[in-house]
Amino acid sequence: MTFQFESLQQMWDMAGHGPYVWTAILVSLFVMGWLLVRPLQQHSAILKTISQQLRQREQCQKEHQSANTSEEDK
Amino acid sequence: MASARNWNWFHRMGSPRWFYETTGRWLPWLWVLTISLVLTGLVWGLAFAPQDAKQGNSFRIIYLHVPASFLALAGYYLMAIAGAIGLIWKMKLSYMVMKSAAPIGAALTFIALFTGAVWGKPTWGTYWVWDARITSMLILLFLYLGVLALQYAFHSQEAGNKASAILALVGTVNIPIIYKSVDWWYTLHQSATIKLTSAPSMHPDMFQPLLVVIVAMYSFYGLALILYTRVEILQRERKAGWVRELARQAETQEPAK
Amino acid sequence: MIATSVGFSGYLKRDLLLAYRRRGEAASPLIFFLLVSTLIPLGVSPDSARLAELAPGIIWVMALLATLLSTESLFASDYQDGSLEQMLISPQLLALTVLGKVTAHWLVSGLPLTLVSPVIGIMLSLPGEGTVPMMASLALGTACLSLIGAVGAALTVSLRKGGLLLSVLVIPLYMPVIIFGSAAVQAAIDGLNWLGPLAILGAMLSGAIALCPLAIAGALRLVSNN
Amino acid sequence: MSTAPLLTVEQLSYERDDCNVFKPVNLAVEAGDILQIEGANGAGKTTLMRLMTSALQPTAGSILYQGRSIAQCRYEYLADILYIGHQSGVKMALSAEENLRWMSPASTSANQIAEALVTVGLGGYADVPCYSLSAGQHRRVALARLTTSRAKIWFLDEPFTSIDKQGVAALQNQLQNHLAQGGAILLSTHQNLAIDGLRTYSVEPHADRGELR
Repeated sequence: MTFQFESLQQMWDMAGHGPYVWTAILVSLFVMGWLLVRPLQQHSAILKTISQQLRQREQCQKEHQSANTSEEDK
Repeated sequence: MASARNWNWFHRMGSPRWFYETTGRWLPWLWVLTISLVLTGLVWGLAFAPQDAKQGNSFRIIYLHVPASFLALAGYYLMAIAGAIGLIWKMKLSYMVMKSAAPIGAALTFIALFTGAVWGKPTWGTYWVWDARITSMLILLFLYLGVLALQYAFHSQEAGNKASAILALVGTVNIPIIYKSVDWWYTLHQSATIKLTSAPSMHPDMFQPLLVVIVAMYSFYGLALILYTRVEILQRERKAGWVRELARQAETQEPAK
Repeated sequence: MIATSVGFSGYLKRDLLLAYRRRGEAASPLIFFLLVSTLIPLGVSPDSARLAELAPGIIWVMALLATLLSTESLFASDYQDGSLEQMLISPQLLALTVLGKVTAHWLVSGLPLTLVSPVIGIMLSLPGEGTVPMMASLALGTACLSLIGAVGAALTVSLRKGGLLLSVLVIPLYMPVIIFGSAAVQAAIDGLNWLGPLAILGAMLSGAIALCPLAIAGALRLVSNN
Repeated sequence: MSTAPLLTVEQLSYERDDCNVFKPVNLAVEAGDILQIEGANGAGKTTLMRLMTSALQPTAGSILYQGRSIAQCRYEYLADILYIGHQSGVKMALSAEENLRWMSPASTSANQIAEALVTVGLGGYADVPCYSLSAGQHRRVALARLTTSRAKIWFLDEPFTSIDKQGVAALQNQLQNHLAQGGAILLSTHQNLAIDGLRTYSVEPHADRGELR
């Protein structure tokens, strides 16, 4: 197994085919990376909204309770 | 009793929570495996495999084109089978897998088409020819888009799942017919100047890296599918206690960072 | 099992009667077919040699679009007025009932297209040898299109704007039909054997008759309820 | 056979998008029974009816017809029930007579159809296309099926909607006749019915539905 090019510059150029090969590779890798990053983003976004909802609800309940107790005080 | 035990695994597998927790343990390994395989395969293919006698360096696109086409087609069958399991056994997890497989499959089909077009330019002097395989791939993309569009057209998650499962199944019956007819149509109209069939035997030095990227693509597909399915699970089970607990934990961890 | 044949013929008769009462609506695919065929010479070229070359494909594409246009309404009004629900709980085999409806659809859309197609053939300078194969392939092919389209119509019946989505779902599945349909016409014009592609269309039709009603029935049961 | 009730519903529940629509339903209906299904708007009365007619598939629980699961005797059961829902299934382009013709059993004679139309007060309207009839008259066309049908169990979802006083009285009579002949009726309505032996069942929304989405 040998490195097929004399330099990295030549590998980038690929005897004139470089633009084609590298566009294909980079676009594909970009799409593949997007396929992995997107679910990760959504994953954390969902967890965040759930915890926000929970906090809001807890707060709501607390206010409700405190309102009840203050009424009892009267 | 015995039969109950035999079916236990099946029901456990149908539990979204079980899936979420088990795959959570696999994920780090799968990330490492995927990234190392993709890197190895691509570096090997791009830098160390010998260049093709006729096509020169442009043939190196094969190292993404072939695995992507492979998984694009296999992914459709996976999606249809998951849909069928959902319809027959009313297994929610199965629908989630089906729903996750659609965008991944569509993206891979796009990659296959795009790399094919870019490969075509230096090799045959044109980005697009109405070749049998290219045309079939384009139709496959349309089939994926149909499933995706149908899934999101319904307000009701359940109706969307069932509808796209049926559509995926109808598509599976049709795929061989479509492929055969496109093949026949192509031989009818084929002009002699362009022949896309590759050389029957490939040099081992070229073939070995191809094998590596195919395995890498399978691993990538598994990883992406698991990630998407986990998102689906959180979305569907957001009222369940364990998901709430998870959300609380994630919240307490975040400010610490 | 007398009840099953009642389901088929009952709905066939009812839908034909309905189409007759709404003749204007039922005729619009046919008018569409005629209108678009006048666009082609205006848009491409009135040169008869060029038209003749394109005619088989153009006629088939237009027939496909015309059938697609009428497919959307196949289950829509039944869904809205509640008769679809009655169909689901009638004591007959749903797949056969559905086949009755699709047959009626073909009789009011595919069959008139087939019968009118020689006129369009003349307008587009289709060579004379192509006429009979064109009618035969359209007769078989539009029946396939009706059956496949009905699957899409059943899947999208509960959606308010299902029309565009329907075409996205169904057109990829239409492709084998158009390939063999126009190939039969082209083969006849080139003096080749056109019965081969026609036989394949026939095989597709029998496959579609066997499988599509099941898919349609399943789709109506599962999807229309939500 | 005689021991099993005509229709039994056991622990029936239905999930829509992972949400239970109502608390599990248990009820039994004998020949000659009339059961009024009550519940607030949106409680799931229509859903329950459609489950019992097998238009919807339940998530859990079972529906038994004369002691057998309706999955086992599906066509027998479907031949013995009649369902008239919110949407009456009346085709606007067809006349009253044509509508009734295709909604009735195949062996119904032309005379029977004409009689049924007279019964619901549409005597002179047999040949009039339905689009020129009023909403109440559409309902009457659908209700004329009660005369031509040979079903044992009637499921009527809000049958009195847009019907005038005389029509309500006539319909009540018809219901009583059906009960006297050994039929059973399940109906949902907000009307107070003057029928002997009327039982009620109230559908209670499931706790799931109060949850935040």
